[in-house]
Amino acid sequence: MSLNVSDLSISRGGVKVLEGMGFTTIPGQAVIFRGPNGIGKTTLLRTLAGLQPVLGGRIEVDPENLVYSGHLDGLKAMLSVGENLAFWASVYGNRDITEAVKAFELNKLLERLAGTLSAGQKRRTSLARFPVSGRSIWIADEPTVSLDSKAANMFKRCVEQHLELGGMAIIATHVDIGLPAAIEIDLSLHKPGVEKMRKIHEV
Amino acid sequence: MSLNVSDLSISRGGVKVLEGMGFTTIPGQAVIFRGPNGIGKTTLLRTLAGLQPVLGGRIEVDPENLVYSGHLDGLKAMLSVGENLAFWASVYGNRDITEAVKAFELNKLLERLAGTLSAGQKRRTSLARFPVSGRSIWIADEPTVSLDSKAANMFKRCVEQHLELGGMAIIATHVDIGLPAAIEIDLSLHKPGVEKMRKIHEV
Amino acid sequence: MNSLWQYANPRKFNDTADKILPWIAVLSTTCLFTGLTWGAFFTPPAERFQDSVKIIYLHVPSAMMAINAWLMMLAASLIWLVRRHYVSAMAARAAAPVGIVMTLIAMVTGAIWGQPTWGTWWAWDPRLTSFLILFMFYIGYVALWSAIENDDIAADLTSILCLVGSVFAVLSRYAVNFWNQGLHQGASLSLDREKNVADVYYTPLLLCIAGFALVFIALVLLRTRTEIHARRIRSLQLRERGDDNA
Amino acid sequence: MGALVSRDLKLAVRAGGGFGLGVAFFLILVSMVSFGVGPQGDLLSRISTGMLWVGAILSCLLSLDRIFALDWEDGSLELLATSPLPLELVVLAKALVHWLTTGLPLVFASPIFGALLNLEGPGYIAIAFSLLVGTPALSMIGAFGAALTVGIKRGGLLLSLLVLPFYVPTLIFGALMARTGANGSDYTSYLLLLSGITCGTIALLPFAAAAVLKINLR
Amino acid sequence: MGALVSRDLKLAVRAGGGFGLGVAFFLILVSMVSFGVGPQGDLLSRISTGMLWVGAILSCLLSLDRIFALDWEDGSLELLATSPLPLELVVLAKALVHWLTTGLPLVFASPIFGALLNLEGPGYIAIAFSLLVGTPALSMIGAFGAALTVGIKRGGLLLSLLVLPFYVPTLIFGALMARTGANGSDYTSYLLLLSGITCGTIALLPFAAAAVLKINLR
Ligand code: HEM
Ligand SMILES: Nc1ncnc2c1ncn2[C@@H]1O[C@H](COP(=O)(O)OP(=O)(O)OP(=O)(O)O)[C@@H](O)[C@H]1O
Ligand SMILES: Nc1ncnc2c1ncn2[C@@H]1O[C@H](COP(=O)(O)OP(=O)(O)OP(=O)(O)O)[C@@H](O)[C@H]1O
Ligand SMILES: [Mg+2]
Ligand SMILES: [Mg+2]
Repeated sequence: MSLNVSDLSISRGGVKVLEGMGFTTIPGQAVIFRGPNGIGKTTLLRTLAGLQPVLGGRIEVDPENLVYSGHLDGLKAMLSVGENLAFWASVYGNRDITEAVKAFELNKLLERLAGTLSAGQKRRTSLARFPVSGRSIWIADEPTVSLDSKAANMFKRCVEQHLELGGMAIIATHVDIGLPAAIEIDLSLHKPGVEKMRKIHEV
Repeated sequence: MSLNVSDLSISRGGVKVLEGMGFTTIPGQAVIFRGPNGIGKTTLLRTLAGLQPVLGGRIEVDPENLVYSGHLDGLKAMLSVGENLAFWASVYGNRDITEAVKAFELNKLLERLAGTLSAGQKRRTSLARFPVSGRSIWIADEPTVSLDSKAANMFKRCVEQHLELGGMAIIATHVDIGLPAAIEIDLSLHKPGVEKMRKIHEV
Repeated sequence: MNSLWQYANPRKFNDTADKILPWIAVLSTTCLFTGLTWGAFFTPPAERFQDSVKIIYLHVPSAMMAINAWLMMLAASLIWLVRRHYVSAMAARAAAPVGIVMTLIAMVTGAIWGQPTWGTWWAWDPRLTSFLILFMFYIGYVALWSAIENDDIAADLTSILCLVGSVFAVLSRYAVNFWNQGLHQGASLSLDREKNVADVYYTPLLLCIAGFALVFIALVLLRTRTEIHARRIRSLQLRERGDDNA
Repeated sequence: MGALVSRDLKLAVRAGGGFGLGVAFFLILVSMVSFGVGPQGDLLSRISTGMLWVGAILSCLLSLDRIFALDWEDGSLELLATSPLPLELVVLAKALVHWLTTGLPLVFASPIFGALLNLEGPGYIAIAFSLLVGTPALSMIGAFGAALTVGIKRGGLLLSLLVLPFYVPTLIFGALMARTGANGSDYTSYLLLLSGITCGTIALLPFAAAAVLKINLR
Repeated sequence: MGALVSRDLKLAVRAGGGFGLGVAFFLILVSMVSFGVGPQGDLLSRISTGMLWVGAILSCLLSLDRIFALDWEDGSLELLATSPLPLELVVLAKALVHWLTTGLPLVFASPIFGALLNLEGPGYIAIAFSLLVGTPALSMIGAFGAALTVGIKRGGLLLSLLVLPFYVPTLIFGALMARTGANGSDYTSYLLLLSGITCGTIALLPFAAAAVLKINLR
């Protein structure tokens, strides 16, 4: 069930961007990655999701437990919000989208075509894919971009509830999401060549 | 030189989204629009920039003074950062991009193809178009999305400097940009049908 | 000698290439020079083709090399996909433009030959047609290489393209035979050569073929070496870039 | 996979790129050929089956870049690749939708367009039958090409360039089958060859395409 | 406008979609026609000028969606519309780049492809000349069509459908001019008509296209 990363190094575009990463997540635990622009947050999350090859080290996880969401929304402009969510639900073998709709207060938008939403409304719809997937490890890249404070709070509560039920969340962000119990990992410590001690973040 | 808006109403996708907007900006002044997702910030900024027709009311401004930047970055993936900026400079009749490069610390990225930048690096490049344009009224839609705190600060200082030199800035944002002297306008007050008094924001 | 794979080490490859390139260059020039002069000046004109027969010394070797270059790319692609040796990816990339040039030479000399003999620059003979198709595969391969920024991704994609493409190239050859079985221009010609002129034309032709093969090898070695250097420069630039990511 | 097929069909219909578009393009192409060649009936009749096949290939080509590019641009492809659906099935579903929206309508429309080009009597069934058997291969090969070029912005022309040589065997056997049929001869051998190609591509290319997609997503 | 032209040329070359691609597509198309129609030289020779023109139109079509769609997707078009550059000039620059990368290379390549289709002697100059005069109109009309469909995701097929009818006059006069030339007759009248169309489109369509773009940007 858990995610176990040891001595991971990753590269992007032929350049090593992070090295010596290690951490473990157990059910109920969230991990938050921080670090300046271009440090490698997106690359790391894509690697965890299995989209990119690892350069060195190991990632131990059952890919069946993962669900990933990146910088892009992945919404079909010509489908309604409800249809978008229902599609992802059936891809993940679920039927029910009502909980996700409630968590992100999408009921009023359900019939709207995704192409006619504002930036924040799109983001909300795309985040609703997490609960819809029914998977236990959520990987989210800057989830609260473009969200107003109310919507950011919806996301926070949704994650908290997921953690309570024994889920895990791995989030990269620049702003504060409001999960005080989460492990925060500063990726600047894992920049290749940084001399500072690289303690392995353990839970 | 200034921007004068009175009794403006605008619509998006056939629905009226804001009404009774009015404000004036004079040189050295910034205006910040706030409001929840979907209230109409993007629509308003696009209308000010002349991309959308007004439904009612007036916008008095010389379009020659405006420069607009939206949710999208408008970068060419196959051009380097320097080439991207140089292109926009020559469209706006300028030659010099060194100041903008300095303001957003892009010198190390200058030779990189824009397609190989991280989300925040792209955003920084796209914001550098403001100083490059040499125009006096900057219209920015959620400029600090994906930026780390250091880069957000670069933007803040760049705007401050622009204001000091007699420029104006009109910004829509969900997060705090750090311009205490700016006029903040809460767009929820201008939602059609909201009964509350609609005072005209004056400078 | 340990294993052939040691030459897949870029540095070792470069050293070896540096050593043997001059020899190959000298050898290929000798072969080509002897073969071409012999063929051009010291063979009798054929009864049906007059002097135009001499174009055979360019046409046949380049046609053979055009096909061999693709076969070499196929082998190199397989090696890259299975063993991940960088040199093989670069060699495949290096061979493609040489192959294009060889195909072009074969088609142009063929066209020049065709004008006096068949009375036309081009006919949809199965052999010529399959060469045209080969040419298209080459162009697609090179176009894909040059359209992709990232070297590793480009190497992976083009090697899969080369594999799948080879299957379809063979299929096309087969299909073209069905499509145009009526004309048979090529056959009468080769009969002609084997029956009447084999002895006189054969030795210089062999020399020319050897010369072309050596030129091909030399060019591929040279281009692979250049590619290795270019890659090294690129990776040095990238390493430098590693610091300014912030 | 069913969900993906029905979603993509829905999208194809809503985006105005549904079943009619390929047919309409085909129609216009056929008239272009008449304009270009001139109105001689006998000439048109001799080139009709060939032109119908070339037209089918072109209307396939023009819609190929929709197979993956949209999903790539809006990030859905990344999400699909991390979803429980195997990429091979994704490729198959995409090729199927492409065929349903492009190839299949052509099968039904081809006899009508044959009439525009003075096609001879027995040719009507032969052309429709050859298209029915051959167009699935076109969609499948096209999906492979689209997967190869998915990372390249607006690679439409490059995609056509890559894919067209792959279409040669299908085109040759398809057009031969239709031409033989139009002459009233027996076309079983071509039919067998054509179906062999179609089955082979459907059996093998999804794997190649999925591998290529994975590489492109890196 | 110069900056835009040079930027777009640079992009066309870097994206691997430079000058050669259209020509290569043209080449493949010509061979496709032969594969479809069969290898009979006399037949091919009779349809050669027409097919060359149809091929030119198709390789234009396949690259049309690059004219505005990329700039639309990444937001540059919005930024260009709010910039000091008038949209009419933007349209002109885009059409010019399209012609330089697609139409002009075809002019030079057409005689070679004529040889593949057994074109007759005097036809070589006539086909190249007719393409030189006619292709600018194709690019300009195409830019207008691209502006019309810019808001539609992957509207490639719809775009072709919209644009093809507009191409008919150019195609008819162009192909007539080339065919007359290949027969060794005098084609001045067709030349005049063709240049009339080209001049007219260049003079008027930029305004229409700019208006359409403004509407689409709303
Ligand atoms: C543009 C056109 C032509 C192309 C693409 C072409 C291509 C080829 C190819 C692929 C081969 C086979 C090489 C090999 O595997 O050994 C070949 C061989 C040959 N070609 Fe051509 N050819 C063309 C025109 C001609 C013409 C016009 C003639 C003479 C009239 C000609 C005479 C020959 C001869 C004599 C051989 C060697 C025969 C043999 O090894 O069986 N070719 N050509
Ligand atoms: N497609 C690409 N090709 C080559 N290099 C890339 C590519 N994408 C990103 N990079 C580089 O890799 C490094 C890591 O990028 P990444 O996107 O992971 O950063 P990030 O931490 O997510 O930044 P941000 O906070 O700006 O999103 C950066 O230096 C970036 O410039
Ligand atoms: N293309 C469109 N067609 C129709 N309606 C739209 C379109 N884009 C946005 N809308 C609707 O218009 C309203 C205003 O949208 P707008 O994008 O201006 O909001 P916003 O304040 O910028 O929101 P955000 O903070 O999420 O970016 C919203 O209700 C939105 O759903
Ligand atoms: Mg990122
Ligand atoms: Mg907005």
